[in-house]
Amino acid sequence: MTAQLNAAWARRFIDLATDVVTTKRVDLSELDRAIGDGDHGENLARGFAAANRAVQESEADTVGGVLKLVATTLMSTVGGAAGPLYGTAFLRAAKVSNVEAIDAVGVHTLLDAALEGIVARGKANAGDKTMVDAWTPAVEAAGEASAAGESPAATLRAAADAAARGAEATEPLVALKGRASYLGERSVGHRDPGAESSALLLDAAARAAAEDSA
Amino acid sequence: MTAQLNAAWARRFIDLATDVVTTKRVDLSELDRAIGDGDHGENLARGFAAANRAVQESEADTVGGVLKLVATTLMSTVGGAAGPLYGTAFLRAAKVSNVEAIDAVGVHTLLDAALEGIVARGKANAGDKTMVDAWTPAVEAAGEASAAGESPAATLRAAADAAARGAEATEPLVALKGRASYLGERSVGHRDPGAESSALLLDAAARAAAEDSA
Amino acid sequence: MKKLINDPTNATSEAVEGFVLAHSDLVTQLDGLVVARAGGAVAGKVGIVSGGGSGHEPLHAGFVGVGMLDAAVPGAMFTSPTPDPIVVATKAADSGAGVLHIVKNYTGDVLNFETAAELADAEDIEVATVIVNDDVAVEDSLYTAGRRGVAGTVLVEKIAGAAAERGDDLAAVTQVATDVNANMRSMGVALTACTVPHAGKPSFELADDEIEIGIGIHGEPGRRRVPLASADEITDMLLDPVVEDLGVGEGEEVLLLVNGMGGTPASELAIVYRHARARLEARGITVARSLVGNYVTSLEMQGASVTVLRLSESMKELYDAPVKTAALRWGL
Amino acid sequence: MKKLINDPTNATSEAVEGFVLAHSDLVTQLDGLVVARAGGAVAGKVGIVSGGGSGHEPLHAGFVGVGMLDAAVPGAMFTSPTPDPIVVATKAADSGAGVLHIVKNYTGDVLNFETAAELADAEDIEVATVIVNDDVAVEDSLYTAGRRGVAGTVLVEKIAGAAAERGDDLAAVTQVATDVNANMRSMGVALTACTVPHAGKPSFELADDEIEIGIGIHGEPGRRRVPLASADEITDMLLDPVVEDLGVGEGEEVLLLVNGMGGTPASELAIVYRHARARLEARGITVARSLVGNYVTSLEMQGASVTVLRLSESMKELYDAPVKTAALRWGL
Ligand SMILES: Nc1ncnc2c1ncn2[C@@H]1O[C@H](COP(=O)(O)OP(=O)(O)O)[C@@H](O)[C@H]1O
Ligand SMILES: Nc1ncnc2c1ncn2[C@@H]1O[C@H](COP(=O)(O)OP(=O)(O)O)[C@@H](O)[C@H]1O
Ligand SMILES: [Mg+2]
Ligand SMILES: [Mg+2]
Ligand SMILES: [Mg+2]
Ligand SMILES: [Mg+2]
Repeated sequence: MTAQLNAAWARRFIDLATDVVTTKRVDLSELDRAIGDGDHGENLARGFAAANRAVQESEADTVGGVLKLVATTLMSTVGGAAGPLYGTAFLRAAKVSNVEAIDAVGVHTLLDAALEGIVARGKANAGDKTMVDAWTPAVEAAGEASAAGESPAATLRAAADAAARGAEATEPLVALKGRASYLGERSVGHRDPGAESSALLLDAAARAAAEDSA
Repeated sequence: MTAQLNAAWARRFIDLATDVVTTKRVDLSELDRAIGDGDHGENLARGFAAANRAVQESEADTVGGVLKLVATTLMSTVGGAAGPLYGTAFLRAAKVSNVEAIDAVGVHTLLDAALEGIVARGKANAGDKTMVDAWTPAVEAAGEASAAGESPAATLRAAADAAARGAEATEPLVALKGRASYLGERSVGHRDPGAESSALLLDAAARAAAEDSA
Repeated sequence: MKKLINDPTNATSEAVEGFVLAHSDLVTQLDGLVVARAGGAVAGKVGIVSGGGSGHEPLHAGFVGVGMLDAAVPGAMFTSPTPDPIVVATKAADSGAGVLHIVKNYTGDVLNFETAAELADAEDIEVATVIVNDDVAVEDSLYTAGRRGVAGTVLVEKIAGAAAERGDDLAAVTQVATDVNANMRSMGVALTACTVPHAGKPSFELADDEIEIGIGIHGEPGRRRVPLASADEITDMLLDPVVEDLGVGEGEEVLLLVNGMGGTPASELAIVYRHARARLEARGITVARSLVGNYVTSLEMQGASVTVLRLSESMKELYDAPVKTAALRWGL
Repeated sequence: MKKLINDPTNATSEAVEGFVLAHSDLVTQLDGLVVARAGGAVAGKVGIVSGGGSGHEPLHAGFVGVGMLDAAVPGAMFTSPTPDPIVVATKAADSGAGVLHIVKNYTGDVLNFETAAELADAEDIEVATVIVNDDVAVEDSLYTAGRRGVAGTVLVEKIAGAAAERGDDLAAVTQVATDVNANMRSMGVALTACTVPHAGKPSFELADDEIEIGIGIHGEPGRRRVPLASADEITDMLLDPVVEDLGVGEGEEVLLLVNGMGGTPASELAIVYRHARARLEARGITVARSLVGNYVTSLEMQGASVTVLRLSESMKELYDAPVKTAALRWGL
């Protein structure tokens, strides 16, 4: 079943994710500088470098096993708001994917669990101008794609594209949660850094899946 | 004896001196900024404003009486290096001019006493790049002019012009005294602020004398 | 960017190391950059732990010692620490009487301390938490992240620390900290931005004739940008909302804290203090205690904040109690 | 120029007023901005007076109190005070046992204190003077104004202050101050210039990648301009000439003072301290006492200085003695 996603996919996902947050480190921090404290790229680059190292050194052989390692490493290296939020997202995702391979429905379940984790910790609603605004449409798109019988790779692609649109759509919003909320109206016109990084991470997941099925 | 200088001259001198240090406040501080701490103009403007007020409020009717008041006021309002140095200069000048009027020889005696006061307090030698480098040629020129039978006004004019040349001649020197000495070789190429202000003060004295005899 | 640092990556760890070496009579360094009171937890005493992003020195490590914190957890520059070192600090502070976490109200700090508290609980350490949110520059509502914790944090740490030192139990110490937080408000101004080492450029741009009112302590922009004004005018812009929000008035006693943001000369803080005090007194408010200096900073930012704490007799007593830390010391 | 001031003309007087109000338990204000120890001269104790241009806060007013100065004389910004207030301070400090003037070696300070000492003598107050000249950045010779007095001044004030407090007579206190001065050297660096309020622009220009080694504390340029370097490299540039000039070596005990110029974050001072300490220890020198913070500043200048004081047993004892001032406090 080459179409299913396994631990190798998860490893490749984290590898690509590490690449992208490292490459986009300055851009992400620049977004955060505008409406936050300018460290989001730095935080994620530090965290994913550590997570990737941990994954490479481990023998985890389930999707959930890899993601759990990522979760605990992010939790203990990122700090700030993004650390616990992404940490919890990966932890919840790991819980529902502790199997050797997942199909398209499994992808949706995984993303849904991640979003639930973020909301459980951060208490943000959709429209509050946070990473939730990338994850919400992503989960929705993944639900539709998997229900329509798309492959796991196509399901992730749909989720990633929806997340990118969701990140862009944070620009006109007034922030109500996180550091950007202190700016009130002045947060309008800037993209939320966490929504942007979420879109980048989901894109990495989709690219890893596409390679896998190629 | 209209050619002699009296208390009215001394009052006019201080009035013009106050004018010039006020007008040149920024320029003098700018010179001091280059090789010192940038406060020379500020210090003198504060001090002479107070001295002029004191003179105007007093009934001093001898040259020395006016100059002594200036001395004590400068001493207690200028601070820094220039305060005690100018204070002592005026004090010594006052001591040798406690008469109703002074002639050209008296002008030389007065300037010589002022210079001796500066050297007694500051221990600088000619060539150390201090106000001494304005006063030394000034006293010399006054000596020559008075010996040649010039008027007090002409004697002061000769002194003022020599002081101006002396101030200019401090530019190529390496400072050995005062704050500029900390710069060593880096003080070269800058005019000493105290030498410059000394030239301005002597010019004010000469102008006051010229008006007097006009 | 001009800084006395080596590699930006090591700036925080080298600074903590230097701090601990310079104050080895007061503190010791544990895993994860945790700075703990020398000699370890005090038997029977409630432990007090605080922490948060670095760059606010002397907060928090400068307040570790007798009568104040048992341990401080410095995160990366302006970034909340992760749960692990918070757990290390919590264990170090616990002598069985429980530990109070003093947490500034930022999403990151709240979430990481929350996780740490859960982990500590799993190891049977009783943890209580007080969230400090004294910054009136930020609107407080159910639907937002709420007010930030800023300079007043030092007052919560001092007064709760004294309660713990005198032997109050965890519930009582928590109550004291809650009371202090409820009775104080702060507001700050930035004249210049600051530069986080790894960012390499200022956290926001400010024109030569502009100041940022309602600035946070992380180089995040403030409530509004206004033209540069006189110290007295700026002080009014800070103090008036503080007094109004706190609702303090005639006949009451307060502590007035004028806190420097790091790059402001002491003389300017004294000028702000002078006017703030006069303005409080003009309203019939007595300034019974004063603190003026750099306590909760934002690296080299130029600016200041004004904090007013409504004092009760018992708070005054606790504030006056001996303290022996690197940055606050009296009576010992 | 961005400053928390009102009219530049009143900046110093308002700052002193604010300072005295904030520390009314410790100090009181006399004529001419003189800040004197609350309660007046202590019977039988030698009085200690220091002063100089303002802009170096907490020097000197921040060190008035038990165990240190009896009175401080703030001049205009970066300008030595005139003799009159020095006389006021001297009278306030005198209880009949004489007064020590601690004077930083600047022509202006030296001359004005000299005049004040003469005036005090005329009123039968015995005055001794110690000129502080710890700055190795400046060549010392018979033919120049000699070395400047910089951050080490705080150590002379602390240690001589303790000697006076313990009851030493004027000759003995003067000897202690002379010993401290003879056994210490300092050197500073500026990363940025500072701006004197009435001048309105920086005291010198420094490119974005340049630093000024051997900076003075009055915004006067330093010994040489070099490219920006790492904290460790800069620390070496400061420490090595200090150690060499002092001739301190293996087996000796020193006090290491890392002083901030006003605008440098505490974390950066800790980084400098860390390396300076390691480098001293590598030479077999023991850092027995440490002081890290803003003690002798240049307004908002960014930079630091390193001071090394060779310690004797008696100096250590005096340094450790209780002190209760706004900026230095322990044991009380
Ligand atoms: N309550 C929240 N719920 C969901 N996401 C949040 C919340 N608070 C902050 N975030 C996200 O975290 C991002 C900021 O992360 P980061 O800069 O790493 O942390 P910090 O704000 O502590 O510096 C924001 O852009 C936002 O997407
Ligand atoms: N020892 C000295 N002898 C003579 N003149 C001196 C001496 N030291 C300084 N000066 C003069 O004082 C001037 C500086 O005065 P000012 O700036 O008012 O004082 P400060 O140096 O204390 O800031 C110098 O330019 C120099 O001419
Ligand atoms: Mg951030
Ligand atoms: Mg000067
Ligand atoms: Mg952050
Ligand atoms: Mg000066």
